[in-house]
Amino acid sequence: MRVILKTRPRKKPHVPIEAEGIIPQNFLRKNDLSVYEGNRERHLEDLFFVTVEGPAVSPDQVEVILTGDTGRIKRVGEYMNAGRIIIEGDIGMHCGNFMSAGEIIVRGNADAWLGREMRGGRILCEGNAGDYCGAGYRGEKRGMRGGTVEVMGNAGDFVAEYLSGGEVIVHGDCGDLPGVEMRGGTLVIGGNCSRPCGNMTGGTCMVLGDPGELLPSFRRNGSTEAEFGGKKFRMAVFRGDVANRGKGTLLVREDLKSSRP
Amino acid sequence: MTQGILIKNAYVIDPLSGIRGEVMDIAIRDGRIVEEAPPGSQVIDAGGCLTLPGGIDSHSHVCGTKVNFGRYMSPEDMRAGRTSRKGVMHVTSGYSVPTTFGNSYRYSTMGYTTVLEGAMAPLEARHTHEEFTATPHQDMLANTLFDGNWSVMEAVRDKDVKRAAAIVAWTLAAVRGFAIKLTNPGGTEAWGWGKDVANIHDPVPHFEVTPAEIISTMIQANEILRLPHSVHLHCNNLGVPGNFRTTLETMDLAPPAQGNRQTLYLTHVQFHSYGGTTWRDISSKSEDIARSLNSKPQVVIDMGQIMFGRTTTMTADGPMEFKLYMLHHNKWSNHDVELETGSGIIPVYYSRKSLVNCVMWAIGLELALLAKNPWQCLLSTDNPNGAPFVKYPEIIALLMSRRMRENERKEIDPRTEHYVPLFALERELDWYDIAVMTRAGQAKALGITRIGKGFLSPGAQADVAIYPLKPDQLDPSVDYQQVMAGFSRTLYTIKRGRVVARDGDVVVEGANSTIWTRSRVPPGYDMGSDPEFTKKFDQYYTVRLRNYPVQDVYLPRGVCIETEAAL
Amino acid sequence: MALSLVAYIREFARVEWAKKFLAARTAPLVIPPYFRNYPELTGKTCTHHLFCMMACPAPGAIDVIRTPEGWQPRIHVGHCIRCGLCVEACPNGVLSSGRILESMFLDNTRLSFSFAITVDLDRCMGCGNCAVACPVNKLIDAQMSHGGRASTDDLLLKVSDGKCHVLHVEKCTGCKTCEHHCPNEAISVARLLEAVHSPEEEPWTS
Amino acid sequence: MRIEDVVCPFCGCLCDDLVVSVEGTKVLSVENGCTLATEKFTGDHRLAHPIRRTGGSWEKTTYDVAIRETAEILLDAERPLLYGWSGTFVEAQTIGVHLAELLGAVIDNTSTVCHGPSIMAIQEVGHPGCTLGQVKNRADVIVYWGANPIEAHPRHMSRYTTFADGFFVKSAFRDRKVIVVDIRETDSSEIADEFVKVTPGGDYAVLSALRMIVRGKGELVPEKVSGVTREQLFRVANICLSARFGAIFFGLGLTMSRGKYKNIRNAIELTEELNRHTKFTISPMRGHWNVYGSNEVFTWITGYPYAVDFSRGIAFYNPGETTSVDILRRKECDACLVVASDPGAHFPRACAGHLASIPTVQIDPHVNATTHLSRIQIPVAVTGIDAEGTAYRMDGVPIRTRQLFSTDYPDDVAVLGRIYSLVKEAKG
Repeated sequence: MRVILKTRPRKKPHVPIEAEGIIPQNFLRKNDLSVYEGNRERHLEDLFFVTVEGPAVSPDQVEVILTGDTGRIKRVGEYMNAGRIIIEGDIGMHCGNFMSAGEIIVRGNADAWLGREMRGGRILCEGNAGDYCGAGYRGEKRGMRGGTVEVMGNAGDFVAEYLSGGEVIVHGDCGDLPGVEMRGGTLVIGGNCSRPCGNMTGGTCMVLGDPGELLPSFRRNGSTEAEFGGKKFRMAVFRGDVANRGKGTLLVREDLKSSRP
Repeated sequence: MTQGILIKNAYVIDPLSGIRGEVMDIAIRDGRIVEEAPPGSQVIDAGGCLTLPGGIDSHSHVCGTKVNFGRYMSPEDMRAGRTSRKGVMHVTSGYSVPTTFGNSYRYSTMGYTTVLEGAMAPLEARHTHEEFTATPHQDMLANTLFDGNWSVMEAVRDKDVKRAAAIVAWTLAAVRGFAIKLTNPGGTEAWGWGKDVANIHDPVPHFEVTPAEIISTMIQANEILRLPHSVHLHCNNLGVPGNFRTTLETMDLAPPAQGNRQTLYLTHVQFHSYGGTTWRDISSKSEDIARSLNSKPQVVIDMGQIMFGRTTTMTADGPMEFKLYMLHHNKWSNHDVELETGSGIIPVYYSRKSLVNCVMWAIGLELALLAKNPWQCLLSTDNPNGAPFVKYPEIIALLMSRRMRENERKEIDPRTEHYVPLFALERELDWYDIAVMTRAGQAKALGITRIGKGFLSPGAQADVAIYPLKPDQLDPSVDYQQVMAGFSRTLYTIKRGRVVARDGDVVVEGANSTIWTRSRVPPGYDMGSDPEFTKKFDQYYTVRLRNYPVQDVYLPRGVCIETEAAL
Repeated sequence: MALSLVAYIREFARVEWAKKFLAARTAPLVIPPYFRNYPELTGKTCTHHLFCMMACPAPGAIDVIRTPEGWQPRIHVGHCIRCGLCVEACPNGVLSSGRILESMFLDNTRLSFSFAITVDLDRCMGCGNCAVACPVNKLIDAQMSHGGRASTDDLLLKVSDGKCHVLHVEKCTGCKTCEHHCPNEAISVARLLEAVHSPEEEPWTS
Repeated sequence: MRIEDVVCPFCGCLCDDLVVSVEGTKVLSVENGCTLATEKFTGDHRLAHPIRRTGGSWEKTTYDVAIRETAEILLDAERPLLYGWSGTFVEAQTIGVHLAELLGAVIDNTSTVCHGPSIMAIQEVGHPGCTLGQVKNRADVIVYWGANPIEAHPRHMSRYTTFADGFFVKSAFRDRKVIVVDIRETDSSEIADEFVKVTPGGDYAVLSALRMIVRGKGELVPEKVSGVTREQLFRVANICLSARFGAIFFGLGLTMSRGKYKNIRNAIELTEELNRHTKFTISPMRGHWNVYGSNEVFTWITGYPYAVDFSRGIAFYNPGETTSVDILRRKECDACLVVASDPGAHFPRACAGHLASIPTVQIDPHVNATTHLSRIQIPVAVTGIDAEGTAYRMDGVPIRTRQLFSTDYPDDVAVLGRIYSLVKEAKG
C-alpha cells in the first residue's frame, strides 16, 4: 500500500505541525488521524491531500510518502515499528523518535533530533541533518540505543549525544562536540568536526576528516587500520575521556591529525 | 456551605471512635460530621463500601525547595504521568516527583486529605507555603528542620533546654511550621565541611555537641512547649549497613510517655534497620527494631517502605545523598542551608535483581508485620524516597496478603530469604490495622485529633474516603488485586464536607488549609528581642531578621494550634 | 699555554700558599646596630591602628593580620625596602629595626599624618567592597563587615545613593585597603606625612 | 519616611538590607544599595497609561480596552508565546502559567537567554549548591568563572563572598583565596589572587584538564590547555583541593560561550569530583532579580523550569525547540505577550523583527526597546516599589519584597488576572 500525503497550502505556514500519527501501522486500518497545527487539533485531511494506492495486510507493506512543504512537520515516524516512510523534501524536528523498526528516507534536509532515542530500524537522510542527530532526551541517561542513522550531508552540533547503541554515520562534517557523553554504539564522521567525544564513557567514534584540536583528556593508545567508503585508513587510537572513566575509543586519521593535546 | 451530605450504608471503620466495621450513615454539615444531616442534603449511597476517615500521610516530601529541585533536575521523570487540563484539573506531569497539582490529585483520588511535608528548611519556608497553596486538596503541615540549627546547638552545648525551647517556639511561629524535625542531627552541620557524624556520640565539628545531646534536648524542649506532635526524627546513619545499632540507641533516648502520646517519632525506619557491615552482607534487623518498639509505647515509627522501580530520593540528609551518589554515579544535587540544615537529591532505581534492594523491600514489610501495635507503625514510603505514594495500595495489599508476598518472592533475588525473616511471617493485617496505619494512627501521632482529624464521629472534620471495597464480600489475602485497585481510587473523597474527587477524577478547584503551631512563651523567652539571638542573625544570615518570618498572606487559610509553653 | 699551566701548578703547590688558603678566616658577619634590617616584632601588643601600613611606601610590603593571639603586622620581605617608616609610625613600638626607636626616643620625634580619600563617582559602582573591607569600619560596625549593611553613620565609608561616600575622613588610618580592593580603581587614599619634633608629652599614649 | 530592610528588585542578589527614604511617591535616597539598585529606585521613565498602536502611531487607551484586546489576540493565536516573567513576582508568574495552559501557549522566561544552559546541565548531572550564607560563613576559596560580579551583581562580593566576614571566616578577604577565570581581564580579575586567562571557547578543555588533575590523572595533561599553562592548572587544582570549603560561581561567560551547557556540565562534574576530597559547591550567577522565581513556579506547576509548550494540552519541554529565541527565529509564533522583560533589547535582531510582525503585547511599567515592537503596552506597578510579592534569590531563598508607597497603577496580578478571566470565559 502506498499512502501519499501532499501538504495543502496553509495560512500560517510557519506554525509547526505535530504529526506523530504519521507512521505506517496507522494507515492500515484508519485514515482519520489527528494532527496538531500549533495548539489546534486538525484532521489529517485538513492539512494534507491524502491518496491511498493498493492494499496492505501488515504494516510492513505500507509505504508513506510525504511531499510538499514538509519542513515544519514534527515527529513523523515516532514509535514507528514497521514499513517505510519516504519524505520527498525536508522534514521537521524529531523525525523517527523512538523508532524501533522499518525505514525512513529523507530526500531533503532533516531538522534537529533526527532519530532521537531510536531503538532500531534505519533512517537515511540524503541532505543535511540538524543538531542532536541520533541523540537522547534532556536528563535521560541513554540516548539512541539501536538501529542506524545515516546522513549523507553534514550534521549539526551534539550529534549522537548519549549514544548507547546502534550506529550513526555522517558522511559530511559535524559541528561541535559530536559523540558527547557517548556510552556505547558507533559514530562515524566522514568529514571534519570539533572536540569529538567530550566526556565519553564507552563506544567507538571514528573521525575521517580533521577533528580539530582534541580535548586534553584523551590518551594515545597505538594505531589501527579502518575502512570507510571502500578506502583503508591508518588511524590513531585514543582512549578517553580520562576526565571521566576513560573507557571509550576515539579513532583519528594519522595523516590528518592536526594537533595532539 | 450550609449544604450537607448524608452518606448512607457506609461500612465504617473509625479506630479513634472505636468503630471496627459497622454499616451506618454519616451526616455532614458545614464541613463537620454531625448527628443529623440538614434537610435537602446530598445523599450518597455508599452501598456497604469501606468508608474511612480521610487518609493522612505523616511523612511525605511533596512541597518545598528540595522537592521542586527534584522536579527541576528531572525532565525525564516529568515525561511520565502527564495529563492535560481537564475540567477543574490543571495540567500535571511527573511520576516520582509530580507537579504540585499532580501530587494533590493523586493523593485525592487515593482518599488522602491531609499530608505532612517531611522537611522544611526555615529559611526557605516561604517556598514550601507557596507550594502548599498549589496543593489544593490536602490540608498541609510542615515539619521544620532543626538538626543543624546553630542557635539550638549552642543552647544544647550550654545545656540550656529552656533556651532551646524558646528558639524552637520563635522559629515555628516565624515560619509557620508544625513540628520539630531532626534529620541526621549534627550530621547536616558536619556536611557543611563535607563530613558526617559516625554515631550518636560523635561530636559535631566546632559545636562540640553530640547527636544524642541534640535529640534529648529537643525532646525535652518539645515537651516544654507542649507541641501537638513529638520530635520527628530521621536518625543518623541512614542507609548504612549495621545502622540498626544507632537506631536502637536512639530509641533508648525516648523518655517514657506522659499521657497518651509518644515522645519520639522515628521516620522511615526501614532505612535504619540494617545489619551487616557492608553492602555485601547487609541483612534485616527488623526483629531487633520491632522488639525495642514493642517494649516502648512512647515511640512511634513509620515504615519507609521501598517498592521496586524508579524513583527520586530527596532528604535534608546531605552527606547520605552524597554517599548514595557515589554508588549510583547518576546525578546529584545538594543544597546546604546556612545556619540550619542541608539537603540532597538523587534519582534511584530499586531493582528486583539487586539483593540489597530486595532486603530493603522486605525490611519495611517486616516492621509493619512485627510491630504488635498498629498505632506504633504507620504506613509510609517516605514519598518519594522509598517509592512514590501511589504505591501505597500495593503496600497495603502486601501487608494484607501472605499469598501476594509469596508471589513476589518468586520475582526477586532468590538469595533474599537468607537475609530476611519476611517469608516466615504469617501475619496478615486486617482492615482495622490498615485504617489505623493510614489515618487514625497518623492523626494521633501528629496530635491533630484535637482539630478534628482522623475520625468520623460528630465534631470531626468531614474528611471522608469511600473506597469501592466491600469488606464483607472480600478476602484480602486472596483478592489482593482488588484491594490494590480499590485503595487506588476512591468512589468519593470528601474534604471538609465537599466531594473533591469521584471515581478518580477531581471535581473541584480545592482550597486547603495549612496547620501550624504556636507556643506562647513568656516575654523573657521571646527570641525576636533576644540581643544575642538577633546579633547572630544580623551577622551570619544573609537575610534580614525582619524579612525572615513568613507573612500571613502565604497562609490564606491557616489553622493555628496554640499551646502554652511550660517555661 | 703549556708553560703557563706549569707556572700555575708550581705557584699553587707551594706549602705556604696552601696553609694560608686553608687557614684563612674572616670576621663573623654582624649586623651593626645602626643598620636597618627588615622590621621585626618587639613583642609589644599591636592595637591595629594600621599606621604601619599607612606609612609604608612600598606596595604590599606590610599588612596586619589577625592571629589567634590578636593582631600582628606581617612583613613581606620581597616587597619591603627597609626604609623603617613603619617602625617610626607605630604608636606602640610593635616593630623594631636598627636604632630607629632609640633615636626617636632621644630626638623626641614622631610622624604626623593626615589623609585624603577621593572617590571617582563615575567609576564607583557602589559594590561596597571598600566599606566592607575597611578595617576602621570593621571596628565600628560589625554588621558592615558581615555584608555591607550600615547600622550607624559613624562609619568611615558608607554606600548611599549607589556610590561610596566618605563620612569621617578623620578616622582614616591610611591603610589603603579600600584602594587595593576597589575593582574599578575608583577610590584612592593620599597621605600627608611629616616628621615633627614633639617637645612635650607623648601624643600616642592617649 | 525611612523604610528599613527594603528588598532590591534589580539583580539576583536580592539584597534585602536597603534603607530607602520616600516622600509621597518619590524616592529621595537609597542607602546600602549599589548603583544599579539606586537607579532602579530613582529612575523615572514610567508609562502613564495603556497605549495601543493604530496605523503608524500610538494612542492612549484604557485598561479595559487594552486588556480585552490582549485576550482576543491571545485567543486568536495558534501558537501564542508568553515570554518574560523574570521582572515580576511569583504570584503573577503563577497566573501566567495557568494562562498558558488554558491557551495552549508556549511560556518561557528569560533563562532562555541567560542561564538556560545551566538548567540543562543541571538536568544532566545535578547541582551541588548551597545558600549564599553558607559561602559567607565558611568558604575559604571562591572561584568566579566567566562571571564579572562587579558589573552585573555589584554587591555579590561584599555581601556574600569575598569581603563579607562570616562565622568561620573572621577576616574575610585575607582568609579567602579568590580565583577568577575569564577570557579577558575584568574588574573582578583585578582583585583575584589567581587569574586564569582562557582562550575564548576553551573553558571545556580547561575544565576537563582540571578534572583529570583532581582524579589523579594529571600526568596526562599537556603543557598548555586553551592558553593556560600546565603549571597554573596544577596550582589552581591544588588551591581547590586544599580548600576547607570552596565555592564556584559561574556566569554568562561560561553558559553562552562555545559548548554552552556542556561547559556547565563539566564544571559541575569538577565540583562533584572535588567533593570526594573536600567540600565544594557551585552556583550560577542568576541575572534578573526573580528569574529564579519564574523557574521555581514553572517547575512546581508544569514540571519544567522554562520553555514549556502547552500546545498539545500537556506540558512539553525541549530547549532548542520550545525556547523563545528558537521559536521566534523560525517565525513560529503568531502572537506574543511580553511580561516584565525586554526582548527587544536582548534578543537577536531576527527574533525582534518577528515580534514586530505579529501582534505583540507588552505588560511593563517602562517604555523600552520592546515598546517599539508592540501593538499594545499596559503599564503596571513596579514590584518592590509600588507593589509587593515574592521573589527568589539566585540561591533559591524566597523573600517578600516591600511596597514603598502605593500608586494608581494596577500590579501584574491584577492585569494578568483580568486577562485570565476573559480567556477562561471564552474557553468555557
